[in-house]
Amino acid sequence: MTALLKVKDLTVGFRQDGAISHAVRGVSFEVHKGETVALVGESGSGKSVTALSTVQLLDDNAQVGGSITYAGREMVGASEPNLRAVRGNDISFIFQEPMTSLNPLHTIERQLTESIELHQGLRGPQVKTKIIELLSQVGIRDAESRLGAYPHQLSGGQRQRVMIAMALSNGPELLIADEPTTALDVTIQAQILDLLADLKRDVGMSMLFITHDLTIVRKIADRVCVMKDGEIVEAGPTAEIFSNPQHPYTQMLLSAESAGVPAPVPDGAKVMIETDQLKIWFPIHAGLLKRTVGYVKAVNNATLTVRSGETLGIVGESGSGKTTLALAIMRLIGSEGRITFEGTDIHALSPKQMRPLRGDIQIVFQDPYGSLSPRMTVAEIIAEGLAIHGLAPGKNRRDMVAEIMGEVGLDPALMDRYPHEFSGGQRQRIAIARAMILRPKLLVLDEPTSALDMTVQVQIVELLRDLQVKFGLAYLFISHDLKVVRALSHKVMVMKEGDVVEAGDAADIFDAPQTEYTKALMAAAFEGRSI
Amino acid sequence: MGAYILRRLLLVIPTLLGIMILNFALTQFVPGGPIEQIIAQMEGGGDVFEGISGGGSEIVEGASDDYIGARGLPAEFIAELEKEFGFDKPPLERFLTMMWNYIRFDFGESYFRSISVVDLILEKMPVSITLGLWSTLIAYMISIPLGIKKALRDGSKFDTWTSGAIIVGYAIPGFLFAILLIVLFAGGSFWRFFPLRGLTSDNWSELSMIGKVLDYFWHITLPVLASTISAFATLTLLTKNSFLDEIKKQYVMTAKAKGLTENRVLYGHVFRNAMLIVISGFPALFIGVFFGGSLIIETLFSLDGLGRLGFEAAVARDYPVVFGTLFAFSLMGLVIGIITDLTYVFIDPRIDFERRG
Amino acid sequence: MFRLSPLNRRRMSNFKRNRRAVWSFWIFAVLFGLSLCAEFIANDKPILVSYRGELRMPVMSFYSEQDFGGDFLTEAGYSDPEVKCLIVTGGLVDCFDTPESLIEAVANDVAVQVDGFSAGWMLWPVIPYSYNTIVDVAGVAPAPPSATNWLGTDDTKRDVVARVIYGFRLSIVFALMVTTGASLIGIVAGAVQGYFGGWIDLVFQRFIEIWTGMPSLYVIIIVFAIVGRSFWLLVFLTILFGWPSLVGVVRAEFFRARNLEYVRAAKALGVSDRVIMFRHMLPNAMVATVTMLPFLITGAIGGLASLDFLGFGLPSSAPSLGELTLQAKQNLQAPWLGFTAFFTFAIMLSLLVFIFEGVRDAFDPRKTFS
Amino acid sequence: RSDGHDPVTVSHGYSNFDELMYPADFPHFNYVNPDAPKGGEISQWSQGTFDSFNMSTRKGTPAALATIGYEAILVGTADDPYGSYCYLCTTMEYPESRDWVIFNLRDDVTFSDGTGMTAEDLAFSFNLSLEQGITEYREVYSRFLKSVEVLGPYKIKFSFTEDAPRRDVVNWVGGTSAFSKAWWEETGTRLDESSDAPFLATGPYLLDSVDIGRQIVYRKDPNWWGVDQPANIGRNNFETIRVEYFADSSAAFEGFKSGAYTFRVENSSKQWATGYEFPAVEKGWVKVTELPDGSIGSAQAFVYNLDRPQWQDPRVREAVGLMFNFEWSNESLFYGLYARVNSFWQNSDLEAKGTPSEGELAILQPLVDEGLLPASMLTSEVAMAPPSATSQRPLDRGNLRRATALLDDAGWAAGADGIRRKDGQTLDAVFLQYSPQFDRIVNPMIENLKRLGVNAVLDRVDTSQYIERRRSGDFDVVNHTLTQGFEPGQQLRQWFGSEAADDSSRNIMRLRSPAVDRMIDAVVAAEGLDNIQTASKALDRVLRAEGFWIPQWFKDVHTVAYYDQYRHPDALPPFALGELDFWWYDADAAAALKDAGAFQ
Ligand SMILES: Nc1ncnc2c1ncn2[C@@H]1O[C@H](COP(=O)(O)OP(=O)(O)OP(=O)(O)O)[C@@H](O)[C@H]1O
Ligand SMILES: Nc1ncnc2c1ncn2[C@@H]1O[C@H](COP(=O)(O)OP(=O)(O)OP(=O)(O)O)[C@@H](O)[C@H]1O
Ligand SMILES: [Mg+2]
Ligand SMILES: [Mg+2]
Repeated sequence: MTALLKVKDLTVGFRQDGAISHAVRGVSFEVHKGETVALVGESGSGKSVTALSTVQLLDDNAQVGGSITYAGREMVGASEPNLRAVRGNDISFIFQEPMTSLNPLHTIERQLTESIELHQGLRGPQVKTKIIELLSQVGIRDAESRLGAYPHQLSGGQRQRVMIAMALSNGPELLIADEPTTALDVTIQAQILDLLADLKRDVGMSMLFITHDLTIVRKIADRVCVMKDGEIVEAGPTAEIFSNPQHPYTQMLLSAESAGVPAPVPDGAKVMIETDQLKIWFPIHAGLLKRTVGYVKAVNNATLTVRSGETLGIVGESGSGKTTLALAIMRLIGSEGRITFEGTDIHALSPKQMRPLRGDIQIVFQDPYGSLSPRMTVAEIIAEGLAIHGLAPGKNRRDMVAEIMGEVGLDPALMDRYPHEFSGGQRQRIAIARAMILRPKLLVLDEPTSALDMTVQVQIVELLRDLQVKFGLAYLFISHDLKVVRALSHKVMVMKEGDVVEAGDAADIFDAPQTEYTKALMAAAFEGRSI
Repeated sequence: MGAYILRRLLLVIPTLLGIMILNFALTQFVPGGPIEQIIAQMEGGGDVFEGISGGGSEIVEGASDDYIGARGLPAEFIAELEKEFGFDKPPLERFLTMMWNYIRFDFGESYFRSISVVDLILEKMPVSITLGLWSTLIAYMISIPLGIKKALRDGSKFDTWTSGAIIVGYAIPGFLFAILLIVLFAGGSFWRFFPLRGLTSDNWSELSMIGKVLDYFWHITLPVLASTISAFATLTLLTKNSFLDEIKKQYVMTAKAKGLTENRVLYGHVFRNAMLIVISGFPALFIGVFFGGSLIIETLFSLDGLGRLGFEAAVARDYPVVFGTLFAFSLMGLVIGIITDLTYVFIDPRIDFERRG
Repeated sequence: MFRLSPLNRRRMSNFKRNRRAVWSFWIFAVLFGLSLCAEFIANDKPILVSYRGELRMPVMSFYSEQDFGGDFLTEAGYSDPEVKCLIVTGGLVDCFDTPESLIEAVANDVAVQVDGFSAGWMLWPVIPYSYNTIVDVAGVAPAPPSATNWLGTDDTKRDVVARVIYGFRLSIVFALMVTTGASLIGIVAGAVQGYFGGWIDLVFQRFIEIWTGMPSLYVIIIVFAIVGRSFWLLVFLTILFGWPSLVGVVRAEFFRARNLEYVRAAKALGVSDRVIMFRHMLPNAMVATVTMLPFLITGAIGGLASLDFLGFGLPSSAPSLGELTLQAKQNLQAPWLGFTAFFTFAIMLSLLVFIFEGVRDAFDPRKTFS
Repeated sequence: RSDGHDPVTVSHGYSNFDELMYPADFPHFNYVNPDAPKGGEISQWSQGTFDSFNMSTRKGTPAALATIGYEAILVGTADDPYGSYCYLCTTMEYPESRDWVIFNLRDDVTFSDGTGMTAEDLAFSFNLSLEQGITEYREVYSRFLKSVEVLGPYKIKFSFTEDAPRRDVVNWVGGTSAFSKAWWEETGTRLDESSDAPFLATGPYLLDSVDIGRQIVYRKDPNWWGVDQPANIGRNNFETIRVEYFADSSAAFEGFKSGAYTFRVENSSKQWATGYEFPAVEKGWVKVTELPDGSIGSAQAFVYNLDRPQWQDPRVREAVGLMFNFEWSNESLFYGLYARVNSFWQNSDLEAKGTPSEGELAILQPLVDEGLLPASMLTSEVAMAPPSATSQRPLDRGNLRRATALLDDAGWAAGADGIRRKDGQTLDAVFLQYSPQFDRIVNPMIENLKRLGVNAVLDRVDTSQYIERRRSGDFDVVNHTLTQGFEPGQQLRQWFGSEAADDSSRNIMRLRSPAVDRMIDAVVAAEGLDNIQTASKALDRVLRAEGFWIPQWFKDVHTVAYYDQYRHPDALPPFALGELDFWWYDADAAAALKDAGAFQ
């Protein structure tokens, strides 16, 4: 076996205010043909940076040292045309943040067509057939009708799948997948992993797979490299690492797991939020005049109640309307139906009347990157809410920011950086910090842990539980990670294609699912675990 | 969206009416009118281009003294003129008549020439189209790629010296540059490579097809050059800065990761994202091509275009021309405004015009 | 002391790292600062005069010729040899006959043995002409550069350097005010329209359409005819007609940006509309504005120039750069006029473009310097 | 008067005074070269554009030389301002009262389409301009004309009303262009609409080609009826006359440099002094020369608005006038090309000089006796524009001192800020202008005025506004050209008469002087050239003493430049440059120039 990708003594530093901060220090590993190497490790440890440097896609302010060879060709310092020849065709990429990685102004058909035409020379109807096939493979239902959709009209998981389809469209030799399944529900995740396994088997595709989900690692990786603080602390065959971890960090990582159940809801807790027959339909426009020709029925008749100190977990298929529901409850998109917060009907409130309530209702967006103003520093972003809601007048805001950053596991020294200077997981924690610093009464969390490694995830879950007990917070917790849902939720709601298919106490749903869909979901989640 | 377009189209009417009312009302207060202009002309003055065309004498020819019974301006004469121009009627009536005529697309006749306003505009169009078309074309053809290149090489030597060049181009007052061109390349002191005036040669009608084309380009080289020179700066820098903001975004990385060529990435992906403003300016630009005018360049190269017409009409108080052109151009402008807004949506499908906030 | 937030410190240091921008800024500041005290640099009145041992500042206050022992109750013409002589001799009557020789005598320390003699002196600005001083040197106007007139004289025989200094001040003050005024209004209007959309946009856009349909030339003529010509009026009118130019682009940018996720996030945070517009969106929608600003500034100067050109601007005695350009065109035989105008414009514009490039970079979160 | 006992004169020409200069059988005009060769082309430039060939309507911009093909019954000469001669006629008859005039027309005059011209055509032409001519003229003329009668195919009679000024009537009807009745009726052309070609006429040149807005070429009519007429000998020598249009004067000058046109009358002093050093001049291809001009110098001046209180005191006017330093302006701004204007008849026999002559005294005396004029008028020298002692400095201290004395005298005292005031009112002088040309002239004067303590400003506005303000009297000082003609008469009332002061485009200064009115009566009443000249001189003297103007400058030469292929008679007549008329083409010189590559 020859090494397809060979990384040797890779160092990456970012120039910042004259100084250089090192993100990757002396990383070496190899990916052989037909092999899957998993890169796991702490959030912010340099996984994404390592991956991006293989085909030189880092910002201009990055300084790359060491050597990266692909099929014998040196990549560090290679010319654009040479890199171009490799990119897309030989090496395909799935970026960590699918939300921002798609061109917002091109339809998904166009984005997919482009790759296919570029590398396969197919034209016209052939391409379309191929695209539809690809999209179905990654589990997008009714693919043909979604071709004309723009990225912003897709759910997070759908966008991620488009990214995957795009990466796979040309049958790459090496697939670099940076957390490709974070936004996918377990069934689709399984489908994707099967697809990848097929490709590996049939065409001998190699993979560099970055993930936090150790279940997946165990399932598909041949070898594992564990990263921490920009270095590989341990590497070896998957089975070996899992059975006999050497490095303390690896040991910690493997043992970390969100477990347990939330503290019970105190008796007589107030109802924080209540919805009644909430309905959100997105009109579909067509033609030059953009006439409405139909609706995407994102949420149908969702009725829910959350009391203070209680967590409602929302799970369900990707694209089933979870995010949409959350946004509607936040009154950020239009909806039909009733929403009451602490007894007041907020559905009828004007945006201005809503504003004072916002301090009490907070949200962590599914796409943390997009939700951070690009030209504000993290400190400003986190502290902004304090000023608006007149909170903590006496205290020094920067201290408060530092404190909350510490709580979510971020280095407070980084608070004057811009959002793009962080890793995916770090950004997610910034978003959490922004919401938590206000100590809201109701917190909507849309996939808040998808980009976090196990250790951090555990830390965050602990934090959420603590705060809930301390301040009686109500959570609306959306996630595909059923383990986390279980660890946090009192009640669970299962959604599918906009409908609430099942709702009830967490224990009931997890242990005795009623509907077919829920059963399948549980099966996929917990079977996968038992692999 | 359909409802929005309809609403916009319907709003064109009150807007246009508003523009006309405002203008009409204002002209009631302008000191001096067409009659004064006629008097000035009779006294041998009244050349509205005097300040621009230059070269005048310090000797002013007075009105001739020797026509018999020189009566100055009899009141009857002025009364007759007032009647001819309709100034004997109350303003409201005049306005209503005018609007009624406009609705039927009757824009009236110039006070100072026996030619309808429409014909007058048509007469000036070739010059305006020539200057507008070629200079915008050249400006866009050069500025956009240049701006993109500068964005890619931000801070490099290339960036610096091209900035210098376009700034110098912008800083040269257009008419000084035009004169320089005339003196150097069309005058009698240095070279005589190019003609001094006009769009075509005297013998144009006798030329072959190719000859005609060549002759045309030969004539327009200098004026187009002079009117383009300052146009690069804003557009180039706008392109550069817009691209700088965009090329580091994540989706650009995706595009690159696909293995697209640099140009495909830049023009296929970044362009549309970065250049909302520039692209949505295209419809207006397209019309601007037909109705652009540059008073001074036209004057220098003895071209008779809309720039001169507009200025002359305003200064000479040729109100039919003033209002006629205003009406036509406003109408066009309003329609273009709608089209521009629609292109926003076309470029960025996320955009809508609903109430938010 | 004035404390910058860390973000602004970062922006500041980013700006400082663009050495060209910093240099440009300082050069511009110095030039502008100097031009603000133009009266002390170029003036036909001395800065300080010692007359019979008494110190006087003609730059600041009015003195008649009689105050120096001369004939007239009207303002002393300090560059007249007679007046010069009166000052250096302490008001000798002989000055009306042989001023030059007396001045020379005093200059050479030849004691003048006449009653009432009292030596005096004058401290002149570097350039002993104001913008409207008719130069007292024989020859035809426009006169070429010389030792007395470094850039020659214009066609009215006024010193070009003096006019450029005053003209620079006038133009820059005009342009800065107009640009600040117009772009503030324009940006706010565009932002409000683009952010809120709906009927606010619909109505306001119609208003702008009607507004821009207004014949500015006529309005200027009318207003000038009623209240008379003045600089401030022109500033006011130019702002009045200038602000819509930025509205379109800002509006478009806001229409786009209001759909972005971070705006939604800010709303979820309860940020007020005003703060969302100006703290979150504007920095991201500022490309066009920042790019256009140097050109808006020079454009304002150019606008002033063309009004002067057409005779609807400032009075022709006012030192405007536009008037200089016009003269350059009218006097092709005097190339120094054209060169001066061109270099003034080019330098000014380059400085502004470079400064604003620095500003842009300072606001660019991804801009890094090696 | 017209009681039939009037002696009727039959003559070959007409003059209000004395003998005609040329006898009936003159061979040719004295100033022409009878042997001038024919042929060749002369070309000139014109500014702006044109879109019409009809001069008689305010619609459209008429083309240059649009009337070059028109002829009238009488023809004037360039060496005699008074006489005009039968041209389309053989003789003319008129009574001493000038109540009517009969022209006996030639029978060999043809229009350029070959048809003959008759009295009917002339009557038609005349009525045409009465019906459709410019309003301003029509109004007046219709009051003067009693009838036009066609007495025979070649005999026409014009009769005049009582009102008609006798001195003017003959030249007026004799000057009407001859048009073809048949042609007008056939084509339905109108005189008050613009026209895209000249009207059918009898003259030497026809429109050859036209490129609207750019170029016009006139070509000699090969069948012109008048080639051999004595009045035409040595004239109309060019085969073609071309006019090139340029919108911009700099471009036009470049055009001349490169030979796009060949004859240029320069009217800018600056261009004249600095522009003519280009290659074609250096190579000797272009001849640059000043030729004498004997016309009456243009009496250009700043005039005061006498209705304004501050100008009612002549001392104030004089003081302000002293602040215009002509010598400096001429030297520094005009390259010394101009001379100072002093008289309304500058440079002519009608200009007053020195102390009054006997004749003038006779006219002035009664007015002095009546107290309308000061007695000093009879003895003092005629008022001259005050000179400045220095052309080096813009301000003459001597004049400043005089002006200061005058203003102090008049009660305008300088305040603590150096500005002069009277009754709390500052001494204002608003110079109203529309031409940017004058900025450089007025601004130095304003600086001088400020030294005098006058609150002077230059207010330049656009033309319409200028006229409006001038008509409504909203100004202090404006520019005005008051040049008078060789035959002063009725029109003086428009220029200087009190009755015209309220609304006239001539009496802009709003002069209301009984003395002047009386003097005008004297000029109008004067008979015979000598008397008229004497009366005019006396009037000139009185007008200049009124001091309502600050005289400016005039030019007493023609400044011309031309490609060295044109020749002119050695002695030019005083009243015309005549480049299109009696200059001619030197074919050999032209060929040499062409060979040398002078034209493109
Ligand atoms: N443009 C940048 N400028 C400065 N620092 C950066 C930049 N991009 C990344 N970093 C830093 O480099 C480190 C590594 O980031 P990287 O994105 O590789 O982390 P990661 O291992 O992918 O983490 P995650 O699992 O959270 O995605 C982080 O500490 C991050 O803050
Ligand atoms: N603006 C929009 N216009 C049209 N359709 C939309 C829009 N936003 C979302 N949708 C559609 O609504 C459905 C629900 O989307 P939503 O984002 O709520 O899914 P989700 O449950 O959050 O999925 P995921 O787990 O993948 O994030 C999807 O089919 C999506 O394509
Ligand atoms: Mg990462
Ligand atoms: Mg979602």
